[in-house]
Amino acid sequence: MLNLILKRIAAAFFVFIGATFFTYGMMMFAPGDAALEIAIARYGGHDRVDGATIEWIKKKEGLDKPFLYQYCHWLKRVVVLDLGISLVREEPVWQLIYTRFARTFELALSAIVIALLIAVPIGILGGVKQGSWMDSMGVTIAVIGVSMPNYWLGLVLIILFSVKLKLLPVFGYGDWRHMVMPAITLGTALTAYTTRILRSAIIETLQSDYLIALRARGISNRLVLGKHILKNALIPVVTVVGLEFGMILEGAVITETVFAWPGIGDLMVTAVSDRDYPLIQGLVLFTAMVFVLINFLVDVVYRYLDPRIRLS
Amino acid sequence: MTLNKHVLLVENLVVDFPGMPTGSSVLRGVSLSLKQGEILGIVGESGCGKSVLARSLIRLESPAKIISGSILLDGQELTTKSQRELWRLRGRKISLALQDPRSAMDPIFMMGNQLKEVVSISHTGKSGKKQCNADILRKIYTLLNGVGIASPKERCRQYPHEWSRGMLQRAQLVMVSSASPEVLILDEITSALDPTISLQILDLIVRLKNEQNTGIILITHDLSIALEICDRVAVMQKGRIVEMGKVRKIFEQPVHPYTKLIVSCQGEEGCRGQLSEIRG
Amino acid sequence: MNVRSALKNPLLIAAVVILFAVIVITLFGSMLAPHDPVETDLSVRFNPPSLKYPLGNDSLGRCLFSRILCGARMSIGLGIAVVLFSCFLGVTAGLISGYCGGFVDELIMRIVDIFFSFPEIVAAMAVAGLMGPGTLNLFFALSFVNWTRYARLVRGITLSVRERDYIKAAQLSGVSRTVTIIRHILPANLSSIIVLTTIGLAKAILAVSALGFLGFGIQPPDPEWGTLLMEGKDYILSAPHLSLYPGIAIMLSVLSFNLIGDALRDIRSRQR
Amino acid sequence: MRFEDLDVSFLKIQNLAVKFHSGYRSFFRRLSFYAVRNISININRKETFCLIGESGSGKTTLVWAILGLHLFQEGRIVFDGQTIKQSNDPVHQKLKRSAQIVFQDPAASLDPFFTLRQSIEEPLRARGVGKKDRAAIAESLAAKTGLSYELLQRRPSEVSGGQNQRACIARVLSIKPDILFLDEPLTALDAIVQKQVAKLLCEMKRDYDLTYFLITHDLSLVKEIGTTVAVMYSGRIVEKAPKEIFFSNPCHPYSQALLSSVLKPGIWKGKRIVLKGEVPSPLNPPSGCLFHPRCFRKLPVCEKIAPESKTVATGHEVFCHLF
Repeated sequence: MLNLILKRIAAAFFVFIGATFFTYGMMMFAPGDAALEIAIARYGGHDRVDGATIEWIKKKEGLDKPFLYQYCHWLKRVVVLDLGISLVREEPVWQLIYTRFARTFELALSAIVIALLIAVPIGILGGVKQGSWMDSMGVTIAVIGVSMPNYWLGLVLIILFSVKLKLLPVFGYGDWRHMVMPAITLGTALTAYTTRILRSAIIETLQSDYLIALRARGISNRLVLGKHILKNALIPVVTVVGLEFGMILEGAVITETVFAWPGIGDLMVTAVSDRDYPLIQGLVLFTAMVFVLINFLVDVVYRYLDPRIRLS
Repeated sequence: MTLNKHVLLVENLVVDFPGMPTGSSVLRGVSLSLKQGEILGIVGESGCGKSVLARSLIRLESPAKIISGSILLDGQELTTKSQRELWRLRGRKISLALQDPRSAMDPIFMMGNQLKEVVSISHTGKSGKKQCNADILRKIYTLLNGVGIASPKERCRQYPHEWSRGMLQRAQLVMVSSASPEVLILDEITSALDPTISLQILDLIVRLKNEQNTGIILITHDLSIALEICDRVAVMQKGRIVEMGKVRKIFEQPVHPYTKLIVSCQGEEGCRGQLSEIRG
Repeated sequence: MNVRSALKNPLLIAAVVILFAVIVITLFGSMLAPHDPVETDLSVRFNPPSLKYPLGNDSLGRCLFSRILCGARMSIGLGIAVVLFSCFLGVTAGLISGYCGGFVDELIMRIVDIFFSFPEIVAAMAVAGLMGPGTLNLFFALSFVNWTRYARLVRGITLSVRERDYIKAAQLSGVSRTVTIIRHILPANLSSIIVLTTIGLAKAILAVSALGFLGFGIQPPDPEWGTLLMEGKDYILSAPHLSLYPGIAIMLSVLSFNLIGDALRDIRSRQR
Repeated sequence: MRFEDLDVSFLKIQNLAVKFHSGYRSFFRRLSFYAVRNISININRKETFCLIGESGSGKTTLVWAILGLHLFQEGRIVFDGQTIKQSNDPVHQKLKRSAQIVFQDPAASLDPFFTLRQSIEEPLRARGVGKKDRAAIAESLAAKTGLSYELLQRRPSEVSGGQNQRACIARVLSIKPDILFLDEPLTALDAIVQKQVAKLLCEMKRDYDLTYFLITHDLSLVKEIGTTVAVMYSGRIVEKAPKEIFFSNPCHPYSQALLSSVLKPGIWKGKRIVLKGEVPSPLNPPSGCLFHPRCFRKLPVCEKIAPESKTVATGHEVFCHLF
């Protein structure tokens, strides 16, 4: 059992290294000379930069060394969370990231709460009463929810609530009224996705053979539903939660841009438009790390729930 | 042997699949009776409706539907009972064991856990919860030893995929008979097993009949199994019982042509003669 | 829900009609457009929908309807290209790693894990940011994360099909490894790949237009649904219709692909 | 490639062993166990060698090792005078080209997307036979195995189990094998269809003078068409004998238990022998003779020493301390 956990950790570590290697590799494709860019950003303007300073930066940053050396040099700093200085904001990248991540997490949490409140009942009822009008209504709304581009939904909400009804502020970060629309925008796709997966998980579990055997042995319906079906249906749901975090991150990038919500997504957009390389690199690395961690946790929970694949 | 009372009486039971064309129902008027402490064998080729019959007797026949006919279990009419009332009957008065033992167990719960679920139905211990649990566990270990599963304590902590099919079938037998029901329906429980293992299971069935005096309906496609342990045999073809009677009589003087064919196929030279006109 | 009853479901019929319209617009969009999508006419700025301009005009007086028609070629076209490329790459990787097993399988799966840990849009933005926006960069950015989905699906199915008896029979009768993969294993995957491609297409269109909306997709002035929405966003107070209609176009096409994908999945699970 | 009858024993297997891995003891070292161990069999030309044993006894693993679908770690295989030292060496390729296999579940051994014609023609296609010849051979074989012409266009799901099995037999015969491995060919079929396919197998053996290697636990079939019988228990051979001797005088207790478990009349006369317990798990096999925990005629020595092969009569070997 122990060496299985070790194997899973080793695999996750390999993915971590791969992600860092890939992130750093992307820098190589950046057009223009990295040293020039850093020099311009630090000392302002093309005219104030001459050959000597570029050479000096190159040596200091070790940009003239072979790629692998630069990568290791950079990796050593990454491990101690020193992701360099943002070219535009002069603040340490890590500082920027985790302050902004707190706000994205707030938004994500509210979206998840909305998703669970709506998706769980509709998903389960849809699965149990398959084919009823309630179920087909749920399925249709879910498909529309998944297909709706969340930035368009954001704009529609703004038109509706801010422009026409003047109930909610158009954008910005402040009290709860600022959070309503972004949470709804981010939550819609999440709710639709969870409803679909939950419904198919319930349907699949209801068709398994052992249910008839359980009832034939006299096990009460309450126990069959409450214990057996629930835990078996939990397994596909766990994988969904893992994927949901991916959707949240993607949704956050857009929702935060539409509502100017100061989160990690918004930071990413500004970083990319400013061509702020260290910040882009830091953000991509951070999201990759969050993902590797979440996939690892989902894998551990999945193996805990399903003994059949525990040792595979 | 004292005249045992009839525990199960079925009067021309008709069962149909919704959406099927009328007139081609799965069961076309099946009638049978089962006395206490008797093993009734139901023999038929695959597709003759014996599994649907098994599920209908315990009212788990959905998606099929009972059209007409009555099922009297110890005086109570099952066809009119609601699902809630049926819960109390299943396991205590009548229970059903299925063919593939591996798909009769929930794959993600420990075997001990699943055994406890069933055994606690019939456990009438008055003492506190913790004490009650210990009694149930002890009862499970004795039951498992009784059916020949060694070191039951470790086995109970394992999962269904770690047990062999033979052991799972024994566990299923323990589960369905733990509350000593009056009627026990066994749907082809030896077909998925190897010969020596199924011999052990048949031996367990006979022991069960003698100890608990239960009425057992043994459903199989293999007449030789019926000949081995059944008291009476019913031969089924396309949803109807074509012949029913004492085992010796059915084997020595079959009346219905279909029974003759099945009986002849058992013998050594048997079917060679009529091979030509039966196309595969 | 087999094929016949599938067609009775009204929603699905609507989806097929929309799909047909989307394909027509994607192929012949520019010919159908009543006006030149790029020609500006400041006199009719922000006009609401009128007879001459069915969906009104944008900030520079360009006909919104023709811009949507021409934009389809970019949004849908690029989406299809991304899906086809990542499907091809993912299926090949999945087949090889599923059939060969052992070290090859482990290696490919780890690479898939690495790519899987980058969310699609974040990766695309990173590439757009580092290599500069543009259609080709966008295409590579979206594809190199998307192929992992196909690789995992095909590997799973190949692993289960590989154990079947008819594969062993083929191996024994001297059928070579590649022929076995192409003639036996690929057809077994086909129906699942079709389902995933249809739903993948819906996701790709959303991703392409999302990146357009963020400004990293196709650069103005050539029209793309996402960029149309971005332009409309700034004038949301005065001319809301500018951002409403492109959004509806995106949603309808994505909805039709999703519905058809679901229908295909139901039919496939009935056959199993 | 045809073989003259120069050497009577056509295929010799000398203490073959197959090991499987089952997870890891430490981070790298892998736990392995013997699925099949010291198997020695001689199969003569035009014989029906029957290997009987219950599921988990390693019958299929042994056949797959002989056919190179599994690697074997110990032992030799002598085929047509040449010895095969390790899996998939050149001689082994020759054996694989002249051997074929018929599986238990006919529907699973035919590609669901192929028509029966395509399945039958596949081995020929792999050997580069032209399109016309392939079609001709397929049609003649289909007729010979009792498949009507228009069935050839159908898919396996549209035809009965019996017809699928006939298509499998046709496919196998298309490349005229010398030895045919039958892995429980009849168990998945209905009683009446089983008789017909058994009859077909006998005819094919006569027409193509094949050697059969039949795996089954259906002893009445062995009694009808078998010539020599070997009994396998938990990866080891426990008894080998010609059919007549085996059915008249089975020596090993497990063989007797197997025979007594056949409920059909005409196989076992005496009282049924009901064994106790389960087949031991190969991960930690019991010491000495593997059958001793369940043996009803156990001797003290059985628990300590594994029995050697003892010849009770000509061609009749038993691995038991009772003799």
